[in-house]
Amino acid sequence: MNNLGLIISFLVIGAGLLWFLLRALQGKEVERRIIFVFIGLAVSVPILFSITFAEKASPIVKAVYDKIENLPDGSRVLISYDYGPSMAPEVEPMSNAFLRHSLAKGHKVYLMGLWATGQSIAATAIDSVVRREFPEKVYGVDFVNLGYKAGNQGVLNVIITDIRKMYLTDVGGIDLDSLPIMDGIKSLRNMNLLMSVGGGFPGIKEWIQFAGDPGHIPVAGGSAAVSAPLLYPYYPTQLLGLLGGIKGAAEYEAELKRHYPQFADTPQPGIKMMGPQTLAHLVIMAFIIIGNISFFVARRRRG
Amino acid sequence: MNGSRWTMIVLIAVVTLFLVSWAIKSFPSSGDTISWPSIRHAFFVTLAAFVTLAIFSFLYKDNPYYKFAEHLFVGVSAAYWMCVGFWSTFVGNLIPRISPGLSKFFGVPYKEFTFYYFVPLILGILLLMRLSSKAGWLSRWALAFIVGTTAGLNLIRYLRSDFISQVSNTFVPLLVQWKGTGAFFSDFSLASGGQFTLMLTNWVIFIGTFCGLIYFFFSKEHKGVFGAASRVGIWVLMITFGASFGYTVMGRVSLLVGRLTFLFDDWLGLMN
Amino acid sequence: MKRQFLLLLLLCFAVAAPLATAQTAEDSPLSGEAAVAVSPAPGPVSNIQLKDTDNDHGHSVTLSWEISPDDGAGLNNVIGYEIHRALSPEGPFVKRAGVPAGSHSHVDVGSKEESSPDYMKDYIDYYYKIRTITADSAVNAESTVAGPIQSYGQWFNTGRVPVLIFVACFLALTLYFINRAKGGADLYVRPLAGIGAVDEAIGRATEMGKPILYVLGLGTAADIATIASYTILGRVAKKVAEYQTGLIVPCYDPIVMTVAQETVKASYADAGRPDSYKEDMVYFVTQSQFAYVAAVNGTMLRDLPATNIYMGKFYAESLILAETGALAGSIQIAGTDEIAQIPFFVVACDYTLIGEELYAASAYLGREPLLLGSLKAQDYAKAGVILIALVGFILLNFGVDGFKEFFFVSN
Amino acid sequence: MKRQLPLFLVLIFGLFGIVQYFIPHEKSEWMYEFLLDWIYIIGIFALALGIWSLMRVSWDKIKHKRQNWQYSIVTLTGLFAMIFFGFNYFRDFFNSAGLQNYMFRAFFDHIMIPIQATMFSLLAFFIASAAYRAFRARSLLATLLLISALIIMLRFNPYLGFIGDYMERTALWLLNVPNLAAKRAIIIGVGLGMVATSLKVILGIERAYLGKD
Repeated sequence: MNNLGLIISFLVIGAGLLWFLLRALQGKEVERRIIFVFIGLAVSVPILFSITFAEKASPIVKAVYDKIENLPDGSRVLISYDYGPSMAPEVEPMSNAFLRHSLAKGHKVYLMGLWATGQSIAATAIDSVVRREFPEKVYGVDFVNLGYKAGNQGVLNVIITDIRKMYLTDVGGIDLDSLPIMDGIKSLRNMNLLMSVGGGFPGIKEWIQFAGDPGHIPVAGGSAAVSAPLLYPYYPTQLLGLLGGIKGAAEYEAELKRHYPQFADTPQPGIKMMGPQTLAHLVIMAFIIIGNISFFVARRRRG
Repeated sequence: MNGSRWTMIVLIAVVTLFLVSWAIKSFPSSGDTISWPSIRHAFFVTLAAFVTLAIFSFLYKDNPYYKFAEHLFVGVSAAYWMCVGFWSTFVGNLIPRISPGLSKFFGVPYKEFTFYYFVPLILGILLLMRLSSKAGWLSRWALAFIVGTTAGLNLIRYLRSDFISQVSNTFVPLLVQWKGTGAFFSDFSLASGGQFTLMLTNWVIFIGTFCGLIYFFFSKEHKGVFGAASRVGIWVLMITFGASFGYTVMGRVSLLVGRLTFLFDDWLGLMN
Repeated sequence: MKRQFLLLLLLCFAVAAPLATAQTAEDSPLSGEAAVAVSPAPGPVSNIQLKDTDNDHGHSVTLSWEISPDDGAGLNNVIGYEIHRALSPEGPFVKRAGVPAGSHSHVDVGSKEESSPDYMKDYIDYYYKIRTITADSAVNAESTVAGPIQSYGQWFNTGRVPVLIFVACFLALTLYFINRAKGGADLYVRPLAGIGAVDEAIGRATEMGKPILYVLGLGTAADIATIASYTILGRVAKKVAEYQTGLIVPCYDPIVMTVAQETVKASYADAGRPDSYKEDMVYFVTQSQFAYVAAVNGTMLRDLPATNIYMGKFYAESLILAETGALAGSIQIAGTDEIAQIPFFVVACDYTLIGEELYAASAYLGREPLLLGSLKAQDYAKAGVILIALVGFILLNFGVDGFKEFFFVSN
Repeated sequence: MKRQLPLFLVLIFGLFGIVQYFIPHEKSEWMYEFLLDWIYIIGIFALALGIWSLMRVSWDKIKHKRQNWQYSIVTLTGLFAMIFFGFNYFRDFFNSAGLQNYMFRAFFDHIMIPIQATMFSLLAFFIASAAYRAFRARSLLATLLLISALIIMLRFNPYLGFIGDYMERTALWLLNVPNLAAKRAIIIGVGLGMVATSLKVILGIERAYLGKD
């Protein structure tokens, strides 16, 4: 049913665009209402039929995926929740995907936040992702929520040498030394991978400057689309990979789904949001091309 | 005559659809009995869906349904802001400082009598003098107060936040520390952290800003070298405008996704 | 004469630069090698210096100290410091703040509200001591008591001298050129495409017998873009009055409406047709962004104005307005200083005044020497900015950082 | 008196607006906070003028049966209904007060919000039609506009994976570097224009807003 809807709507949109391309070759303009109809279709069809596109991870996203994939089982992975509710729709899919992937691979996951709001978002992630999808994982053994500490990059400056100078207990007040997951963890240097998800200050940039670089620890990140361009100069030397905006999230979700069949039914908000975006983009670009063709044809005719 | 008959038919169809939608949505899904809150809720969801469609109909052409939604929106929103302003600023801010009696009447806690709050009260009343043709000029005092104060405040605010920091950020090193040819030419791709790129980037920012400013010169003819720089300036501006436009497309599509999801899901219930 | 002015401007900067470099923010790196907490108490901090915080409204004291010998060295068990304050040397001391190990200073800021529990009164004596803390709350060390110190507000913020110098220089330039313009000097102003189009558009509207729609944007009455827009509206209204064309000015802000009414009325009087002015040419719609847009859109398609002029502050609605106007077939002239919206106007309108051109347009349309004079001052200031930037980066490339720091403005 | 006093007020308050920035003292802060409060309060009186204007224009339309006068009835109905619900405080009409009134909230949530969001979402359509109409290689400037927009849009379309990493970096560079330069030039220009215009207002050179007589 879905496939039928998809094929029909693609045929309609494709044939329509082709028709207007042919008209453009005769120098004819497209009426604006036609464009509106195409945009309407391009956005509503993917919503109605839950059309998603095969996303292919770009190298910068694939780098993050490969890193988690290639770490030996039982490696230590830290995920920092550096965002608040307003940024959540865009970056929460990323932190959830990181969390899923790390747990599925059997890594030990340490959650924390440089943003005060990150602490409760991390707690939500434990409820909605870990407890639901990985009921066998044990708190304190396979994962832990360290919570938020005030001090922005100052926190990193301290925990790069000694985590316990900042964190004596986890978020629930349990002594860190009583948690098996903390055995042998003295500082961030004992982590195999640091991941920061966010899009403001403090965020990925601070993780690079105050933890990754001084400690020679690999840093990966997920960032809102607005701030992603500012992080590209760090890739690939200081930042091993980056998920930028909904697109990055979708690519990662797709990569995860391809290799882990058990995630076939988990929600993929990133991929879902990309459907209408992609189609609308294509339609707009098609019309820009059509517009230019009819413009040049008409100009040549006029002499 | 034919046209108006069609109008009537469409109107009747729209009203019928509205009523049908209202009736269907009124039935609770879980088999409970129909209740006043569910009828009320169904009415408002249907109303929201209809005004949404009415606004979308504008894309085809101006029509009575758009006109209806537009005029309703204007009336309701004007009153909304007036009520919010009245309760939060007038009652919330002014009344508790000038009159214990009025505070009691409006049910707000009386703070303390502050003489200075009579100034905006008087200026506000002077502003209302506009309605009289004879004393209308008095309203200028209030306008002068507002324009003067905010002109001063704005001047400073803009200088502080944007202007001076933008000037000082233009100072960038145009030469990089030489670490050998290998390091310099290590990475040619743009947006990388390589030395070559860094230098190129700094040069482009500097020259771009410089030429952009030249474009904004008003009192000199744009001729010769000056004109060339100003042309480069407008090129940089155009490239930027194109990039911003392209970048915004993404965000705007998600707004439409939100509205269509409301129609398909909350109203029609098409998505499981 | 011109040159002297520029020299003066530069001289001012040169004099002030060393003043300002003295007050760069002190950085307090957090560092320290790790060590496991051990029981001996760390050494206390020493040499506590107290002073009233500079450039503030009072209610605040700045502390600085030399860190404990065991912070990052020695026993290496310090994790931070606690600041305690009292009204007498004997106490009782109250904890005010905690700072991480390695910190050398702290600003103790109290509330200025008497009702607040955190209220810090000015002009009374305060005493401070600093407790060095370790991971074990029982193990700590107290410093000697420092004080007394009084907090008070200042009457001049020295951190903002650069802004003051700038305003003074600019004021001087403006007054100078206005004076020159008054004296009859001929000031050249380059043509602005958008402004040339205004006259043409009014002529076209008259021929077609259609009105002109003037949108002042979403700014408040006091936004500078709106103020510039009033002036342009004034010129447009005068022309409109002369040609006897219709004018529609829907407003978003009630104060803007009031001001716009005054402006249009005055223009009609100027044009010698005070009787043609009608109060409902300029009317209020609503103070809700998209309701306003919906209404203006409707007006565009129903009254089919020959020309739409958008001048002022615009936000997301810019493209909705401009596209609807294009649909109605009107000539569109836009101008805004809202950077994010300029691209949409550039794409969808026939003429767009970019940023500063909007302000220049008001002067240009008037051709009054007074207004043109300030335009000249703006250009000289721009030249000054370019010059300063050039000097700045030359100095920076030779390793002199002080010049850049001069532009540091305290908040 | 009709013009001198307002100009004098503008000068005094304008200068204070500038001077207060350099005075950190409490007295200056106190004055500053008062002024901001006053502006808001005067704004309410202005809003009353606005509502009066809206009612008058609508009523005129209805009275003279101008084109589309029927819809003015809708405006006035919406206006009075909303005011009635918003001011129910006096009557205790429903059991909730003022802004919390059920109908007031419902009008806001189910009329204002949906229309507002829908108006906003029209942008998705308009951005497409504007792109179609304007992004044409008409002239050098238009071509620059077109090319840079296309590069950025390609960058954000995952289906065009062939553009590769290098292209993506070019797009990002475009967003970061020339973008920064142009914005800086505009901001500096706008800053100077603002200062100049403010000074002109404060000094009474720019006085169109005060009207005439």
